[in-house]
Amino acid sequence: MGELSPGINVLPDLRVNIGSLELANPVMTASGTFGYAREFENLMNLHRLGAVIVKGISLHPRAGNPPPRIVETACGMLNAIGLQNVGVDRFITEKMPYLAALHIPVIVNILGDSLAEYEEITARLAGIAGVAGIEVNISCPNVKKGGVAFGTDPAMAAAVTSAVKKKADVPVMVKLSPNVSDIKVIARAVEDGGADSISLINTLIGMAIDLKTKQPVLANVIGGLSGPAIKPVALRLVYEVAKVVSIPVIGIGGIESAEDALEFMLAGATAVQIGTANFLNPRASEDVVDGIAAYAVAEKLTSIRSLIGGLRLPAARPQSLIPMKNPAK
Amino acid sequence: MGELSPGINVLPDLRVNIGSLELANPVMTASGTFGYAREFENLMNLHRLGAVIVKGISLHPRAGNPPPRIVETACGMLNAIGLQNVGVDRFITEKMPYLAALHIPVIVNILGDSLAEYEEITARLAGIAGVAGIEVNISCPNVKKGGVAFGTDPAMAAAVTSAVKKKADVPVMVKLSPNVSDIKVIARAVEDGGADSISLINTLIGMAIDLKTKQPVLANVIGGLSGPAIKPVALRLVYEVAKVVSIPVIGIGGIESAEDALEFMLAGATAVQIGTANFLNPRASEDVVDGIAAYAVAEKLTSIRSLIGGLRLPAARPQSLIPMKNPAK
Amino acid sequence: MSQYQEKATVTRVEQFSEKNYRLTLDCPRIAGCAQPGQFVMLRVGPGKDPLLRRPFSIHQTRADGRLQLYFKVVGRGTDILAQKRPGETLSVFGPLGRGYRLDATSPSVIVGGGLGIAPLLFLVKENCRLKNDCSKDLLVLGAREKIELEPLLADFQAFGLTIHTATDDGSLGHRGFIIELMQSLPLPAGCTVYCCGPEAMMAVVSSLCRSRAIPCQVSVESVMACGMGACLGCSRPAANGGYTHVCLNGPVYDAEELLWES
Amino acid sequence: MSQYQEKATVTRVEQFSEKNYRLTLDCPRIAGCAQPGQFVMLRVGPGKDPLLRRPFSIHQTRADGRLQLYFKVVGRGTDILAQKRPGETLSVFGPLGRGYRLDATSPSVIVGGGLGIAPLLFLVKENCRLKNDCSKDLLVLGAREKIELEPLLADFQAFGLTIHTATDDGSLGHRGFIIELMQSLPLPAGCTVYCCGPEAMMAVVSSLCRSRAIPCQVSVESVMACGMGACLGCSRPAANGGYTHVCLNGPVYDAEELLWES
Ligand SMILES: Cc1cc2nc3c(=O)[nH]c(=O)nc-3n(C[C@H](O)[C@H](O)[C@H](O)COP(=O)(O)OP(=O)(O)OC[C@H]3O[C@@H](n4cnc5c(N)ncnc54)[C@H](O)[C@@H]3O)c2cc1C
Ligand SMILES: Cc1cc2nc3c(=O)[nH]c(=O)nc-3n(C[C@H](O)[C@H](O)[C@H](O)COP(=O)(O)OP(=O)(O)OC[C@H]3O[C@@H](n4cnc5c(N)ncnc54)[C@H](O)[C@@H]3O)c2cc1C
Ligand SMILES: Cc1cc2nc3c(=O)[nH]c(=O)nc-3n(C[C@H](O)[C@H](O)[C@H](O)COP(=O)(O)O)c2cc1C
Ligand SMILES: Cc1cc2nc3c(=O)[nH]c(=O)nc-3n(C[C@H](O)[C@H](O)[C@H](O)COP(=O)(O)O)c2cc1C
Ligand code: FES
Ligand code: FES
Repeated sequence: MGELSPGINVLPDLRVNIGSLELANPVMTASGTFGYAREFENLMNLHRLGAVIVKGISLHPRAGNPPPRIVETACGMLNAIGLQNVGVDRFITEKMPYLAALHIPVIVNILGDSLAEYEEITARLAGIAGVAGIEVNISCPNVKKGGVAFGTDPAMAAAVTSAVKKKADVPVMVKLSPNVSDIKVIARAVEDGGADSISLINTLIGMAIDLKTKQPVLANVIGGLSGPAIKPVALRLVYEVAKVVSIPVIGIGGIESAEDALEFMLAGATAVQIGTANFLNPRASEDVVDGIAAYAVAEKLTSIRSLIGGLRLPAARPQSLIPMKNPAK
Repeated sequence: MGELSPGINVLPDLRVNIGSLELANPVMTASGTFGYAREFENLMNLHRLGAVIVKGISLHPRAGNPPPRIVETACGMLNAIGLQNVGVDRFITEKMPYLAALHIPVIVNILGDSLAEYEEITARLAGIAGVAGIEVNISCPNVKKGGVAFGTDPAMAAAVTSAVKKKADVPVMVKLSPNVSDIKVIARAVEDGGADSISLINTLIGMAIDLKTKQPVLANVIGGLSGPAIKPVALRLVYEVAKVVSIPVIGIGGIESAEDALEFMLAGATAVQIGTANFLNPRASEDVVDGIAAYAVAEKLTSIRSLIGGLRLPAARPQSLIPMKNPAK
Repeated sequence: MSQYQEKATVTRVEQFSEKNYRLTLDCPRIAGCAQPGQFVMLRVGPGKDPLLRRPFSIHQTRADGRLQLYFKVVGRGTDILAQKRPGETLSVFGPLGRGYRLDATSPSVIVGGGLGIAPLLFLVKENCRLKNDCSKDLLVLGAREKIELEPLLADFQAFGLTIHTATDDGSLGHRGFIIELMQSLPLPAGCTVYCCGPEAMMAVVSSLCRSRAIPCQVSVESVMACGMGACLGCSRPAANGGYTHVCLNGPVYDAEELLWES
Repeated sequence: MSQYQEKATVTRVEQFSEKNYRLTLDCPRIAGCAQPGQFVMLRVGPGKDPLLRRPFSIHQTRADGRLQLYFKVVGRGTDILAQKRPGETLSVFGPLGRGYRLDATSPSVIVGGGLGIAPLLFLVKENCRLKNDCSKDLLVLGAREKIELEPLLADFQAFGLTIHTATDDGSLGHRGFIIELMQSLPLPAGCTVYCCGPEAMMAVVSSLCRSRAIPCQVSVESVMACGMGACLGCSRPAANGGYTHVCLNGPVYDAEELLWES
């Protein structure tokens, strides 16, 4: 706040661009972990966020799964919320007015059981004031295709992307599932399908069992694993995807601190999303913004953009250079 | 030790069968986490183990990766040992005599860069005293097929399995990678390929970055994630695989305690392997055996086998039964 | 509705029985605005394991900014909590949820079983503050054995309401279940029941109240990740369909709002 | 070769400077068979985070079963360790690795920099026990500032060898690097150098020794998961090719066994 000398502003430039969308800083809140933002209004300054991504919205309201829906695991948690949400129409009338008045970019996470549903939700969101982007959750099962998730088949992933893209009047971010053999193939498919950016990762599929009852802990049997436990997997997938696509990549998975966020940026992420950490510290996303700003100041970065993809690989030292005359074991 | 009444032995029956191989109890040590067993001889009673699985053996000795090879993550660790090993010939001459003298089943974990290598290693192990089984690590890249891991392609996974099976004179266990879209397809392929049992999971692929140096922490850039962090994923995959194959399934991933092991058995595992936990507590595998025995006594199980696949699913309560007159949000 | 994340200092740890503890925290901002029946979410340690905050009812607050919890060691989180020493700090988040709605014009029957006693001290205090005279109000407390009730009795006795106790083993008061005791007591006409205890107990208490047309408020539990409406994890089937979220719409409900296993 | 997993009780925690601590443990089985230069692996807490044990050199052992560690707070594990209080317990695994090979017939030059001082107290003690007279032996200690050396000096002085010190800021002894001090000293003829300190320091010390044909043993570090040869994680390039494993073949090596960055 103020100037060191004419033209040198000490406020670090934290802006990043997700396609045509400029964010004040690279920190967003991950879908399903930040409600519809209002829940956090007394706990942090919502205006500090790069963007808010709201709970996944479907065409019709969904009641969600019976309890228990969550269970803690080692450095993580499983959830099977069952995509409980108010449906796109009530979202628009009940939730969007508050969100629009925040004057920060609001990205609407959407999900469907068929291409037609994805299209229809997008169409209804078109023209709604305050909607700055759409994030497409493609981890949902395609009911028409025997329940295979849209996100595990490249052709289906591309098809959802272009279906949404056709109806959308805002940038489209496609959110990838980590539960695939080769995420690069899916990433390229959604890029070809017209995605403006890619976010990853959604949760890993996991399970917990209660030995006492001999039952799965979750009523839904399986659930999505999130939190610090999955960060190494997320970092690797972001790194892989950022190398093969030319659209911006948004990193998600176990981010709790500015250090975590900056590691994702080094791996190639243009921005990040904070998920489970919001539950542990409702101020987590604002704390990450503060931490990134402090880092930028300390490192005298003219723009935080200079960090994106800045990972330095170790000098190649092929195994063959280390002759194995006397292996230690 | 002793009898309650004639014919009722109070020592619980912990025996399980992996195909034709009978184990005294369901606890094995996971490859790469227990050296060649001798390292543990002063720290625990090796004779208590159901089986020992040794560090992965290749046709030729491998020096492994440059350091750093390991890094701690949240409730887990990444390793990129680089499959350092003495090679099959030195394994047979230097390591097997000690292992054979233990008189517990020794399962040799093998790996190769081509079908021919897998075949050749198996052929060299045939007839070697003390080798009770072969575990095939199919997470390795197939150099002939552009480096795609054998374990991610069903046809390749089946081909490795039958190649090994053709040369093996002991039961063959195939170890699956979790880094796939649909593990059931791979599991069925290796079953069709003739596998006598399936073990899973190998490590999840992950990465760690050092913000200070802006470099990957591991010299190899990526590594395998193991430990408690991955247990929910492992449990889910074991559950999925056990439902679709009829050969025994061996559970691996984040097992630290008897409770963990028993959960895997409920999910469908006939036996388990202890990996990273050996590093935290060199007696971990014996402690798990003790804990399972104590559980069997407390629960008055006539045989631990009665637990396998004993997971009870919650009574189906379809979402539609909960009408959504007044959704909470 | 104010909520705070406060770095609270442990000022006292009392062990009442093998597993039951009372923790006193210096936590002025949360203590200053809490209502009976509300809860806090505690981060038991600095690490990532255990990861999630743990929910605890507010046992008592004091004007000097002290906040008390009464808890039982059931797992890793509560085990760590029991080992805290004065001077250590904890992150406390609250006050959370909807507490008891006290009706100052109706005699109160306050019923607690086991750890369900936790929020009732705060409730009794507020109840007696609201009314000129709480001598018609009843407090019915149950537990497995004497040791679980006795250490707290003096605190409750200070307020002058009539106290009845039941223990499973008869070591204190009525021998048997709290519901039997309730059935045997003449409940004051026009009373309201405020209840907290094990699920099964609350089910029978609410059924008793329904049959006698007595308004009944219960405080229920659920697994929770966030405690403030963000995760939708704490769902519980609602009487009129769909789910209600315990952290926002509860933990205190009119018994009629909930579905009870019959 | 005996190794134990011992539940050790903390008996004393000494803070020497902002980040440097000495921890005394009651750990009789490990203390009873440890050699200078060996290390232990500590589990700093009961949870799964931090997951891995942390390696620490054995600073000193006593006949009464006490074992001391001298450590610096650099991260989460050491931070937790610094907060231990007498009476708390820790799982200790050891003794591990190959320690110093003391040559009783050759004058010793014992060189420690920074935290590298940790194993040297034990080494000095054993050195003086083996020899009738250690007055010809030298101890050369370096650190950034006085505060890092001074608290330990008295312990070292008890053994009667000649002590030289260097600090980066000149607040104690020679101002500058330890290697300058070593170069300026007349090293006793036929001596053996025993060294522990930062990697860069050990590289120059071993290069000095090589140039003067002095046998030199160094204690090196590596990340470790198991500490006992099971994970192959602690690899370090060996002079004659391939890798050596610090937990088994080290942490003390003849400097010539290792590859040094030139
Ligand atoms: C709104 C609310 C208010 C609460 N108030 C109190 C209170 O005032 N005092 C108090 O002692 N507890 C209270 N609880 C329960 C308390 O939150 C749990 O006991 C605690 O989270 C357990 O943490 P843990 O890490 O020790 O157990 P975990 O390690 O998480 O679980 C260990 C074992 O305990 C079981 N368990 C988990 N929760 C409970 C539970 N509630 N009761 C019994 N077993 C459980 C688990 O299924 C598991 O088997 C409250 C819960 C809620 C939702
Ligand atoms: C054989 C051996 C003996 C050792 N003896 C001692 C000893 O006597 N006293 C002592 O204080 N330390 C000693 N160390 C180092 C000690 O093990 C580490 O400092 C400790 O494991 C760090 O744990 P942490 O959880 O605090 O740090 P972490 O949270 O694991 O790491 C925090 C930060 O510190 C860095 N770091 C990790 N290890 C070191 C290190 N060795 N030095 C500097 N920075 C590091 C990490 O890269 C990271 O940036 C020894 C190491 C080995 C291998
Ligand atoms: C309780 C919960 C609910 C979630 N709901 C959604 C959702 O509706 N749509 C979606 O795309 N992702 C959802 N996610 C996934 C998160 O947005 C995020 O991708 C994931 O949790 C990994 O990030 P984290 O480790 O930071 O939590 C949910 C996650 C949690 C924990
Ligand atoms: C240091 C290390 C080395 C390993 N080496 C091998 C190996 O050589 N072959 C193999 O099939 N699996 C190897 N694994 C994988 C383990 O056998 C096991 O599948 C994995 O660690 C998951 O189990 P855990 O969570 O119990 O460790 C290795 C794991 C670790 C941690
Ligand atoms: S605990 Fe998260 S919504 Fe209730
Ligand atoms: S630390 Fe595991 S082999 Fe050395």
